[in-house]
Amino acid sequence: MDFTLDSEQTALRDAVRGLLSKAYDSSETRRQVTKTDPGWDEKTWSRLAEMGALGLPFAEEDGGFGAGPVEVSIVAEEIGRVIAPEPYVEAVVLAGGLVAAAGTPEQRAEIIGALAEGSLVPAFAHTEPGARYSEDARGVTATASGDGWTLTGVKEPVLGGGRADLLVVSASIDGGTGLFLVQPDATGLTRTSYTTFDGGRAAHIAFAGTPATPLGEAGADQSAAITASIAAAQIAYGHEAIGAMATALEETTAYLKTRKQFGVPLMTFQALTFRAADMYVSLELARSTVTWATLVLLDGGDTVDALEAASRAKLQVSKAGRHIGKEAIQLHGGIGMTAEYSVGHYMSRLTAIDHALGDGRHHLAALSATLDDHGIVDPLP
Amino acid sequence: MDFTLDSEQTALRDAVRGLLSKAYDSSETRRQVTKTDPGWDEKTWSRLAEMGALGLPFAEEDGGFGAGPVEVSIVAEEIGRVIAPEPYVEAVVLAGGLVAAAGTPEQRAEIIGALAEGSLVPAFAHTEPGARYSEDARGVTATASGDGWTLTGVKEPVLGGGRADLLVVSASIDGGTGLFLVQPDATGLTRTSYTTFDGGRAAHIAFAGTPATPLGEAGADQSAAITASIAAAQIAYGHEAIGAMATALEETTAYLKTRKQFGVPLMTFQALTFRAADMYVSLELARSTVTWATLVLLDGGDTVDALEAASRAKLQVSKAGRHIGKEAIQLHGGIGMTAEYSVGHYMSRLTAIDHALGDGRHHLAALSATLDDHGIVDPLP
Amino acid sequence: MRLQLSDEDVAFRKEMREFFTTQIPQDIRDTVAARRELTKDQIVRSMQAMNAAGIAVPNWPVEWGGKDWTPLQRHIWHEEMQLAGVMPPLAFNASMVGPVIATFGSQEIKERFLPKTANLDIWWSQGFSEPDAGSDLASLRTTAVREGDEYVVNGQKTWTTLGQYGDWIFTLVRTDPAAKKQAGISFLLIDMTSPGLTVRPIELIDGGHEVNEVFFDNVRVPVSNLVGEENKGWDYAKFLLGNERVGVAPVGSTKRTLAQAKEYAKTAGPGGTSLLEDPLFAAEIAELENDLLALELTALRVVAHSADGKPHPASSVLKLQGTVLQQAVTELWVDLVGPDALATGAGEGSDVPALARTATPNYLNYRKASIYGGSNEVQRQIIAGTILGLRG
Amino acid sequence: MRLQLSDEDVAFRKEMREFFTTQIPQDIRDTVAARRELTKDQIVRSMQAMNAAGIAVPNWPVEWGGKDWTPLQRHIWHEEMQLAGVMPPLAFNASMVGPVIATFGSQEIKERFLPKTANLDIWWSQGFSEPDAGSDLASLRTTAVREGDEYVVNGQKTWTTLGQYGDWIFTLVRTDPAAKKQAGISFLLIDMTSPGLTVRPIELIDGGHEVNEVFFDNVRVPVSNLVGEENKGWDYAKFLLGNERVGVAPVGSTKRTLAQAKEYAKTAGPGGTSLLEDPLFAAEIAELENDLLALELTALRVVAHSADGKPHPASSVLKLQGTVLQQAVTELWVDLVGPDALATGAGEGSDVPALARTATPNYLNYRKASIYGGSNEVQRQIIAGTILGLRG
Repeated sequence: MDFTLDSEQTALRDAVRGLLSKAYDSSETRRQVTKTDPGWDEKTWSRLAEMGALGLPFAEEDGGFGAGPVEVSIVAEEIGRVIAPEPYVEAVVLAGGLVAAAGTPEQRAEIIGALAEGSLVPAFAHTEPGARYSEDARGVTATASGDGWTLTGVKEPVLGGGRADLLVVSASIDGGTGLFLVQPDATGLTRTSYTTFDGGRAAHIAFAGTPATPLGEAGADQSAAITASIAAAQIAYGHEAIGAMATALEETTAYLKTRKQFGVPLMTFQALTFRAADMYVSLELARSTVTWATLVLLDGGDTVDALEAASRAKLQVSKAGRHIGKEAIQLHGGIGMTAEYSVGHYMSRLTAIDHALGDGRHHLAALSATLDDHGIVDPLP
Repeated sequence: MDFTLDSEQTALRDAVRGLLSKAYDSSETRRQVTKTDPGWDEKTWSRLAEMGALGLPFAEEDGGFGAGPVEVSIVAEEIGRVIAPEPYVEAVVLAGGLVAAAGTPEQRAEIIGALAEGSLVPAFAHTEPGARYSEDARGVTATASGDGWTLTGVKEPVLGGGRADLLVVSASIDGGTGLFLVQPDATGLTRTSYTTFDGGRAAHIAFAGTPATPLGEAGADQSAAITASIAAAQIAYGHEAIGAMATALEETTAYLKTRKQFGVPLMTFQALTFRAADMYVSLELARSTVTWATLVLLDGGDTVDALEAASRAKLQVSKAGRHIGKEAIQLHGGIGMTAEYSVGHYMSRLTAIDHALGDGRHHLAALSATLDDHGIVDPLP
Repeated sequence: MRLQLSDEDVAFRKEMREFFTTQIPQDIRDTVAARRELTKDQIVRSMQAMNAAGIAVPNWPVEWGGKDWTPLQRHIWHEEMQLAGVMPPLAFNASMVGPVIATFGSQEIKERFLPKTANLDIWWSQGFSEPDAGSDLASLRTTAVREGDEYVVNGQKTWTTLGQYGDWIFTLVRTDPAAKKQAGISFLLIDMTSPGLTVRPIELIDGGHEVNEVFFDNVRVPVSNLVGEENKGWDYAKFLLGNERVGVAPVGSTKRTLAQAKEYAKTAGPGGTSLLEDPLFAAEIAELENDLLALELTALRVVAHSADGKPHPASSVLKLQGTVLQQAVTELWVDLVGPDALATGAGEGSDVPALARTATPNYLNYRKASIYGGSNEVQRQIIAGTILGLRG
Repeated sequence: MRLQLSDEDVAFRKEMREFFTTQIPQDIRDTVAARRELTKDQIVRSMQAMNAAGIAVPNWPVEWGGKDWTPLQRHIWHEEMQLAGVMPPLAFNASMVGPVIATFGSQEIKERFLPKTANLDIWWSQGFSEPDAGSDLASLRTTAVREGDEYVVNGQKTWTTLGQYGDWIFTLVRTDPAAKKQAGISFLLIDMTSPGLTVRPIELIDGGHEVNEVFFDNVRVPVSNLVGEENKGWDYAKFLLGNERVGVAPVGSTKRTLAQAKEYAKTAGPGGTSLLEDPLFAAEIAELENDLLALELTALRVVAHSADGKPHPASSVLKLQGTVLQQAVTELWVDLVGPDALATGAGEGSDVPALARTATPNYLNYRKASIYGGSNEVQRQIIAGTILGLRG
């Protein structure tokens, strides 16, 4: 039972923090980056690649760096601290994680090496209109045709789908859900990218008999890989949110200390400082759960444990993110509403994370359904 | 649309307030009364009868005073203001209301006259062990035997059941739920009275072939009368709770004004005064809903409206009562925990009201089930 | 005590409902129903339709276009408007500067401004808030120095809502720098085309342009544009802010938005199933409906008691709880649309419903509701201090 | 970073679990499981069983019976005890006066008191709080005036928990009336059988007798009962209160109570159906479980970081959130038992389950949790001031 970073991990954190705090030194810098497509900075992405951050979770034989969920969590949290718009969780943890979990050795070598180098940015096309947070794929159908496969249907919103160099697509196959690799310029594929409220990008992607390559064994049900990768991404999102919440709280306390009203600093008003204290409580409780969930991943227990841990983390993050995001704006007053100031963007990003891969309510329902499986919740294996 | 009392109603309120504030001039007086059986003061009950308060909701031809739900609400609210332990809602609104709704003219004349005079205190024996808030009766069975009826089964907890001069008992009959009048000294009836946490009394009442007289037509299903009387009692309880919450808030604000800590009055601490403000918000919102529910009763619309209004009132009162009760104690600090001081008793009484005839969660579930029956909620007929 | 409306009020309600659901151009009500921003033109056409019917400024003196309505009728007018998806008459004109001019202005200034104000021929902006002032309005620093028949105005206002459309701006300016805080402030009307006046947009977190900064650099304003007496502006502002709080709970629009959410929920589950079958959603909606009912009834109680013109002490409850519920319903919308909430920028060809795309911008935008127009902290202060007598 | 306990800690946990589930008399654990108050005798037997095993006062110096455990082991000891339904060693002895005597007392006073304190041969009461002081502990007014070899003590203490069982009471008394607030206070041990000392029960709102007032009327106390130096008592009190906050989150007992509630729920629906099938109950329980997990993990983080003896700044989170959840679970119990909650006084022959009868008294009683031992307002003050640096 140990929640502390070792010296290598601390060095990683410091390096990533150094890089990102330079890249996003102000709210204005981030706004400039998010205003133009693809909504993030290719140079920053390259620097993250140079630092090794993009290959962390992958095996060395696949072209990764053989680190694990803790190292991923460190990067994600630093991404969150400056709400860097680079698609770390989406491209590395989720799309990359699927390739690592389901791909053939050749696919892994080809894709993960390029991803780790920063030269290939994949996206996972999974969410379907009207499907909410379903983990299967019903809106896109895969058909074997000759010695290949084709896809037909629609995915939307696909985070980062407009810029992606390669799409990992879930599709319904006989006996379950398959995964496919699709080139963005493939026949019969149309994609339309648009902005999301947090400064990101998402796309509507339509497949009409679009040629696709099975990821891993052709015709195999990849539901388990999808579920596991989504769980890892949910937990990584949790760390991104922790970083964002920590900054939102720091900015709020700094504001309460410096901003004067009625001739005195705002921190003179106890009703405000007590609310900042409650924000701290929410943050620390969420931090504990999310860190624990990462340790469950690290521990490599069975998938059931990881899924439950991911749901627990996401639920706690949803509650804390809403609480802290709203209060950060309210305690700032009007200035918190403006796009020039930062806290509003933190709330936006927290809201986006909340609704990606299942919000708090969704995960609470999942936990409610398994209530009877245990007497007490014991965090230790 | 008018929420104000007319002059007669104001006079009634002042008279009841005068009587009750004299009878319960301190927390200690109330404690003395609740310590000895039956847990309330027979003299105060007689005075309420003399004032006409016990006969208010009943028709003049039955021996009542022909007033209505508004007058009942006025008395209930004054009861709540001093948390008088007299069983006004239980004996008058609930048990008396059932007799008025279901009784034959002879039964009405006999019972209601005596109730209004204060010489007969009835109780409604309805709640059954393990049945939660069910409105039917499965734990007590009525059997026709010869020209009479007998009851067998158990009712518990029966509020005021130990002191009652007459029991109105719900029992399962062919085709529904019947109502019966039972003498407390009837053959085969055992009753054991005990204290409730709010200073009241409840009883375990067992029937073993106990002779009983049908209330109203023999063998008739009285479910509608039961439901309607319970709704009226739920609303009256709402008013009792409003009175209790108003006093709890008054005591809390008075305490914040006078009590000094760290050399200054507690009201210097904004975090505390803002919480008192939130208590006021809860109180006024609940007051609006409960008053409206009484007007729905007064308006005499169909039963569906009255039941829904009662659920709406009870839900709002449940939320407000928990909020105000807890905060009243917390803002008092340690002294709020003591039986010598009053706010704790207010919280106890609010908790008892919450869990009598359905708590907030129960009524929220009822309202959730009918969500699709309307587009918007319109308070006006 | 009585539940029903009087026959007269029932008839009045019917009349209002008919007017708002038939006489306001459909495109305007459609835009509101789509939870999108109205254009300037739509806002103007909407208010002018009301003014043509004589019901744009019922709270003004009858001689200037007002109506001798009871407070309950004003409430019904306001509710029916919101239920029909009609934007209330521009508050800066109808509730703010209009009543101030009508109450404190000279006959000349009334004639110059009131008819055009009622008809939205002049679009008024509000110039009260300043940077670094926040809820402490009286600490304002914009100055107006008298030179002959003119004031020379210098300083900056902020949070000027829809100031980009403004023709004129009513301002609080400091005319006596020696006087203490609340004294020495005047209420001055300024033509926004005056040289030296510039408007700079402030982008909000939902990406919208709704508020502005207004800069005054030696702006020359005729003394005849002063409302009432010099250095009495704080009194007029207090009068105005008092008006602002009456009927401030947005009950009708929140009810409409909640009903719309419920309708949306019926097919928003996976595969078009109903989310009303999801017990947590159902309970949340049922609780919101109940809370809204409580708020509406409280508003009716306040209305009934404000016949003498003084605001009911509980009116702070309306603003506070009104924004709490308004915000809760915008949050419900985001939860209902789920992952579609991300698709805010989607356009033609998107499979995400239009109402899903506006959910999050509305949610983010409405965080303002508990800040502007007297923050919820100010409302709590008022309740604690004025109603409960708790004075720190 | 690592999830698992070390092999050593796993073994330690097993040992503790076995001890608490087999070596503490069953009647004691049954009483806790029934959510009823323990008798004095049960509390004494429980602590003596622990002391016999050498684990009653692990936080003391080893020479006085302490254990050289890691903070994590102390945490495991505490958790396993609570999970097993065992009351922790009497806090007044084990966590309060014991450590103060061991740290600041003379050798003579240590020998006189520590062994009997560890074995609960002396039952200590706490004499800190006074009427009119509340959270402002330093404003105390009980005086101790030196006369030769004795102090003469006059004044009143209150909120003395279980003072009715007390043999001795440790007090803060004012020995220098001229010194300002925190100075001039001494830490004095007083035999509760001394003439002039009286204990008066305070009834609480759940009807229980748990706290007391203690009056001192010219009580003569030997100077040898002074701990440490005269007028340094405030330092010792701060030390004591610091100890009190460590490991203060009642996680284990709340987890046990919640698990018990879940079990109860399985047959608590109408006709013996399961209330876990009620989606609102299920969601509430699932959320409480998740919140408790977050709290437990936070406690583990704090434990891991307090190896140097200084409390982790987040320890205030534990007290604050710990009581929030403790109270939430007592409220859940009342909701689960429904109308049976009224039957608090039911005895033999009642058809209401025993656990239903104790639900509301526990709910009411635990309102104290957010008040005593540093109210939640004090905890927020500490978080805002000490952790966030927000100083009014």
